[in-house]
Amino acid sequence: MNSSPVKHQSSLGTESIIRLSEVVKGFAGLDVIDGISLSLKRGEVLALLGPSGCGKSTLMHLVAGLDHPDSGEIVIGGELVNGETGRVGYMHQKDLLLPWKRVMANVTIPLRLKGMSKAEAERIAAPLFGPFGLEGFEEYYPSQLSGGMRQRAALMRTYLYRRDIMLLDEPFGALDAITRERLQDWLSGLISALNTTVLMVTHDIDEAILIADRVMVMSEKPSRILEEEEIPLPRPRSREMVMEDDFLRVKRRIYSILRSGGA
Amino acid sequence: MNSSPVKHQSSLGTESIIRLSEVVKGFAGLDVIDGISLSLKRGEVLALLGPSGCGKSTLMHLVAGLDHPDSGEIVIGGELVNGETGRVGYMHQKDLLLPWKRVMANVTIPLRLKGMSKAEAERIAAPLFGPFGLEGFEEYYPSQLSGGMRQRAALMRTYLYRRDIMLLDEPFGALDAITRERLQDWLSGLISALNTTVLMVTHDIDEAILIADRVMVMSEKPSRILEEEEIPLPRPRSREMVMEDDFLRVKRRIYSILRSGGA
Amino acid sequence: MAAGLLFILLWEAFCRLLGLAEYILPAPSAITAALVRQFDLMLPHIGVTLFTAMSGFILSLLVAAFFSLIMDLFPVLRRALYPYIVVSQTVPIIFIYPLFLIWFGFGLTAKVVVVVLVCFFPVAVSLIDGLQNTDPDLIDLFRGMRAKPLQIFLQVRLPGALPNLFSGLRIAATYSVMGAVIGEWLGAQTGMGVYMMRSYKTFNTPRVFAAILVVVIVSLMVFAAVSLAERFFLSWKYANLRSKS
Amino acid sequence: MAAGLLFILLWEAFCRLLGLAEYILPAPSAITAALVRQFDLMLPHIGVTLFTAMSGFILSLLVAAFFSLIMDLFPVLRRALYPYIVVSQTVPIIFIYPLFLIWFGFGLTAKVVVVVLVCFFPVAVSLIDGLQNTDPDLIDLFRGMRAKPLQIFLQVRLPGALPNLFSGLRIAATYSVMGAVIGEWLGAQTGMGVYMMRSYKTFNTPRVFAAILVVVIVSLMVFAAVSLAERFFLSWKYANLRSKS
Amino acid sequence: GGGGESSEKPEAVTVVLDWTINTNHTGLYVARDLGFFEEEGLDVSIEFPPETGAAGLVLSGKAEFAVSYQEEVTYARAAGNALKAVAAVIQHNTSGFASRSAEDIRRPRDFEGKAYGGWGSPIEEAMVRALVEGDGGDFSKVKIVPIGSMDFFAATAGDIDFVWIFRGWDGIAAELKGIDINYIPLATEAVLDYYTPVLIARDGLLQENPELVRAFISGAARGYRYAVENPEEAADILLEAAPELDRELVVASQRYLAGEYTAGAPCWGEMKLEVWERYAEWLKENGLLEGEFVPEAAFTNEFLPR
Ligand SMILES: Nc1ncnc2c1ncn2[C@@H]1O[C@H](COP(=O)(O)OP(=O)(O)OP(=O)(O)O)[C@@H](O)[C@H]1O
Ligand SMILES: Nc1ncnc2c1ncn2[C@@H]1O[C@H](COP(=O)(O)OP(=O)(O)OP(=O)(O)O)[C@@H](O)[C@H]1O
Ligand SMILES: [Mg+2]
Ligand SMILES: [Mg+2]
Repeated sequence: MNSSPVKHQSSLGTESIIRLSEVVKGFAGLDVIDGISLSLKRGEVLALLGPSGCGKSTLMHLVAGLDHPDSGEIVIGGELVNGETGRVGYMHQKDLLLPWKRVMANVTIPLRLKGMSKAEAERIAAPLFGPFGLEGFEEYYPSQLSGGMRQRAALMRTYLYRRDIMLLDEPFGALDAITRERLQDWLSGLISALNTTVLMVTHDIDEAILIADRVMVMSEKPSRILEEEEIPLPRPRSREMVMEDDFLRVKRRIYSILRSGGA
Repeated sequence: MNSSPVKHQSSLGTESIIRLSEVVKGFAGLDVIDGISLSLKRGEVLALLGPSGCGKSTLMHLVAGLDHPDSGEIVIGGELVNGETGRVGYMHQKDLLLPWKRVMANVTIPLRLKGMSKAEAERIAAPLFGPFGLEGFEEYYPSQLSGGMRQRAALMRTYLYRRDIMLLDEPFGALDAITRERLQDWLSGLISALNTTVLMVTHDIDEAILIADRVMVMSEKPSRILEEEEIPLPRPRSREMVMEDDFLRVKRRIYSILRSGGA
Repeated sequence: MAAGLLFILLWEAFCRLLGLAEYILPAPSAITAALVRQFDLMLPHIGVTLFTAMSGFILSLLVAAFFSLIMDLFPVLRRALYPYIVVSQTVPIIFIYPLFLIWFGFGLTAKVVVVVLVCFFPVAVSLIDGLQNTDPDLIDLFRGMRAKPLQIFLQVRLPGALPNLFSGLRIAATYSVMGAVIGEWLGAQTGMGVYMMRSYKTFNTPRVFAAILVVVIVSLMVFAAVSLAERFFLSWKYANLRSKS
Repeated sequence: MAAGLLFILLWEAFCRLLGLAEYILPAPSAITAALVRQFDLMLPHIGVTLFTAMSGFILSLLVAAFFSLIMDLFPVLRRALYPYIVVSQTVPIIFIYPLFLIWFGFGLTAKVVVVVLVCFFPVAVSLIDGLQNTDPDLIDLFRGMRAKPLQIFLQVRLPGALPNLFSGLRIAATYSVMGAVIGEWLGAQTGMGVYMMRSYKTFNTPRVFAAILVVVIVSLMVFAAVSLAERFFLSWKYANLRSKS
Repeated sequence: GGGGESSEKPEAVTVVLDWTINTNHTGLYVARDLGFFEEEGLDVSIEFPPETGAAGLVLSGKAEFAVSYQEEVTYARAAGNALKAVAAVIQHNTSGFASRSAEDIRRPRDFEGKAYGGWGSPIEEAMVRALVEGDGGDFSKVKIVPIGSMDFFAATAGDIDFVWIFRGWDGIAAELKGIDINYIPLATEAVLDYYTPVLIARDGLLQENPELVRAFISGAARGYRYAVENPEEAADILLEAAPELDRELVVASQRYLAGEYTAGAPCWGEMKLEVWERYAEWLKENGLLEGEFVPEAAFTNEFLPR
């Protein structure tokens, strides 16, 4: 839509669509999240980085309303939604496809849950199989797909539930470099075209820099935000940038934050 | 051991320790590997890259002797070993820890299978928990570990079986950037110290370039070797190289090969 | 198949060579002869037994589903009810059957209740185990999409418990016909249990064995039917296996 | 607990208000009285029944293990033997028990055989299902380390099948005591089945029900023992659960 | 008959048997199928008993009548249950101890050193003891082996030497199979000549609806008399109801029982007080009966057709 150097200054809304303040969460005897605040404006993409086990997925769970924070507030679209689900599309870290449903039936679950007829749901989903690289696999069972295809199906299901706000927990983890690249590009395009708000977790720093408007780095648990980095790169961002100076400067900074926080 | 620009010309043995010639493999009605030849010298590290589902794991299986090639020869240490196991340490793509054994019992399985007593096996394994980042978790069950820790345990088990020839199938897949970096460095050190021969699969091009002496890129299935690249970088390779020109040149080349072969 | 044939031949030889009396162990030839001669007479009995067994089997599925469901919904009830379900299997039916007759009368009902009592246990145990094993993350996925508890149950937990359920159903299917026979043996007008009892009490051992043979065959048919249903309902599992081999 | 108490109170009230004959359903008070008075007399019978049940239970585990093992090792045998295992469950024991007496004599053996016949089926079915479910990649891992087939079986497949096996063992435990009672009922010198038979033949219904009560309690104890063993052998599963809650 | 208003709708009556259908029950089937019950204004359905017997069903009112035996009635009354025997189906105890003739058991004393195969009930043991000791033998030399429901033929083919049988059924079956047996009737000891089987009803029914009881017994009596006079036809009626039974056995058994149903009694069904007294006394002596038992209350002849 817009290729000014720093996208969020122009096309992002001004009020925040997701806002967390001082969210705390622990499990029986284990402090996991130790007070995290963040906010996303409409159309913004925020990438979360942090050591394994620091509570990234736990935080996603809280934002999705699947769990109650021990304290703090989670506000989505201006409403306090602590423990309330349904406000976001949430792609879990595992693909969570139902093994007994074929791909078409799996991806249309959110539409069917909204009360749509089977025919209508399939009519809506059918044209998406191409862009998601699943054409021809509509009637396969998940077990007959490769890991990458399963992940794409899970992404498609999330997209069909809510495309305006999406939480993506390591969406491209099991993909090979090329497929990953293709989907990253596709997601970037989608985000700008639809003004989608995205909160994503990733372990891939290049991916974070390529897709996100901002990157937040979490500490070891009990975790806090170590640092927040705006990505000052123009959009659309091409793969070639990965080797450019601006990109590398950001990458080096993030690396050093991560290193400082990791144990 | 040695930091001359191109390590294999100096410290590698001259005869090949692993040699595949025209290996072909298919499954009921599906051609997967369509004639692959390669060879590794003692102490060499070869990284395999390729699209998801192209047959990388299948090839590892064949080299490990877990399956018979339909045709072709697999020679390890001068012996034809088609379908013969036990010549290599093989770390599978999944961690494959036994959920009912504690970490110590899991990693000492290979020693116990060789007939070693429990006490002796544990004596050998104990000092490795530090370097593998598992200290203090000896008596945990796998389900109590995070994904990254499980992967390290699986790597440790492989290492305890055979450290001279190792097949590693995406050994660092589920790790966060920092842990991954740490283990990559550790593996590099190990390889030079022990003159270990490594055949590894990875989706991370940086990782391939940092660790390997050579990179081979496979095509979509039925797969062949698209291209073979020597990595002309001096050792030890530091993390900082990732952003240097020599590194980026290699990376760009590999990307272009991958793109040309992908679909 | 071949093993079965060999077994029958050995049995026949055993009976003939040892000159075993019919009342100890009739030879397969004698059993077959009895079966052929008596088949018309058996037919209505077979029908009644099969009907009883099937009614009981289906009912036991419903009863097991009911118990599993409420035990699954209310963990308090699970701990409270489980012992009673175990108890129901340890009380010898012979002694409580008169109570069934008093409560349910002399008709079919009391026999069906026996079948239910015999069959619902393996079904309930396996269904409860199956429901317990649902991946909590799958439930979270559905909760996140605002699915109602019933939708989660029907679309996630129940389908996920089906493989376990079918293990139980196969055991129950095996028991169902025998359960009906026991019910009939305890007192009935018709059915294979009655037929066997009458043959037994008139010392016609070949007929008893012919009747056992029929019971076995009918049981195997019910078992096969459940296995077929399993293949149908769990086709995704077999699709998976097919692609692996 | 509270439900159980309520149930007993209702039962008592039911018997008193309707003036139900002892013949049909003795009141809990009458049963308790009989139990207290007869307990010394019952004790040796309880011992014998428990011994029979436990011998049969352990044997059935061995028999089930044997069948599961060979059916698992030789897929041909699996297809060939499965029907026979099903058949063994559909033959009414009452009618073939005389054969057992002829083959195994009037001693303990025939009763133990009845227990084995009743118990081995759920164990075998669940063990076979469990062994079938081994992750083939785990087997590959061990093959890659040159493990022998027996090592793979003992270290990978069997431990992996344990959760399933214990499902079956819990069912078998439930059946074991009742199996012993049936065996004794069909003819024995001592045991709770004999005690019941005698009480029943002398029309002492409260004693019969007191005996049933004892059988139920002993069964529950065996069941609890198996559940404890499960917690012990599958401690890794419970460790897992603990860390999740 | 008492309830003979044939214009009214017949009254539904249930009678429960004591065992698998056999020739002890012939009269009931004859009365049902030849319309004797119908003529009495009754619509009788015949049901089969649970393993634990039918007395409970009669007491609970689930059935009006049942086939039982003196022992059961005695115990039921001693335990305070209000039921009565209303007719003896057979006048004498036609059961006894049978052995293969090769065992050469000719008199109760010969039981010494032999193995008895039985249910393992204490009464059974007392009976064997009564016979052996009545004949001057030593009961401690008899081996008692519990064989449960194993039949005479299978049992005596093995280690068992003698078994308790019904003369009119197992005994006849042995004859038909050409197996020579020695048979020692229980009635050898007068005390063991008790009534088996008998028809029973609940005391309450006898008071509330004596007409119905009279009508039922009258129909049954006609049925048994018919069986006495026409054993072959009666056997056919029984076989019609249970074609699975062995025809030869039923016919032969029916011929034998024709002479036993009313043997020596003034009319079918009549019972003597002394038989009830004697047997209860014997049970008490052997410590097999507890509670108060009034023989006069345990049976009645008052509903028998005269
Ligand atoms: N339901 C739960 N009960 C108890 N502990 C939990 C639960 N969920 C998560 N944890 C613990 O909380 C911590 C954070 O887990 P989480 O999955 O959020 O980490 P993560 O940052 O997503 O890690 P990864 O990068 O490996 O996905 C871990 O130590 C984990 O064991
Ligand atoms: N045992 C098998 N039976 C049938 N097909 C198989 C079997 N193993 C692998 N395949 C098929 O062979 C192809 C290659 O699989 P493989 O696992 O080797 O891919 P890969 O390159 O390792 O992919 P990834 O990068 O996702 O790990 C796939 O299409 C897969 O479905
Ligand atoms: Mg996570
Ligand atoms: Mg792979």
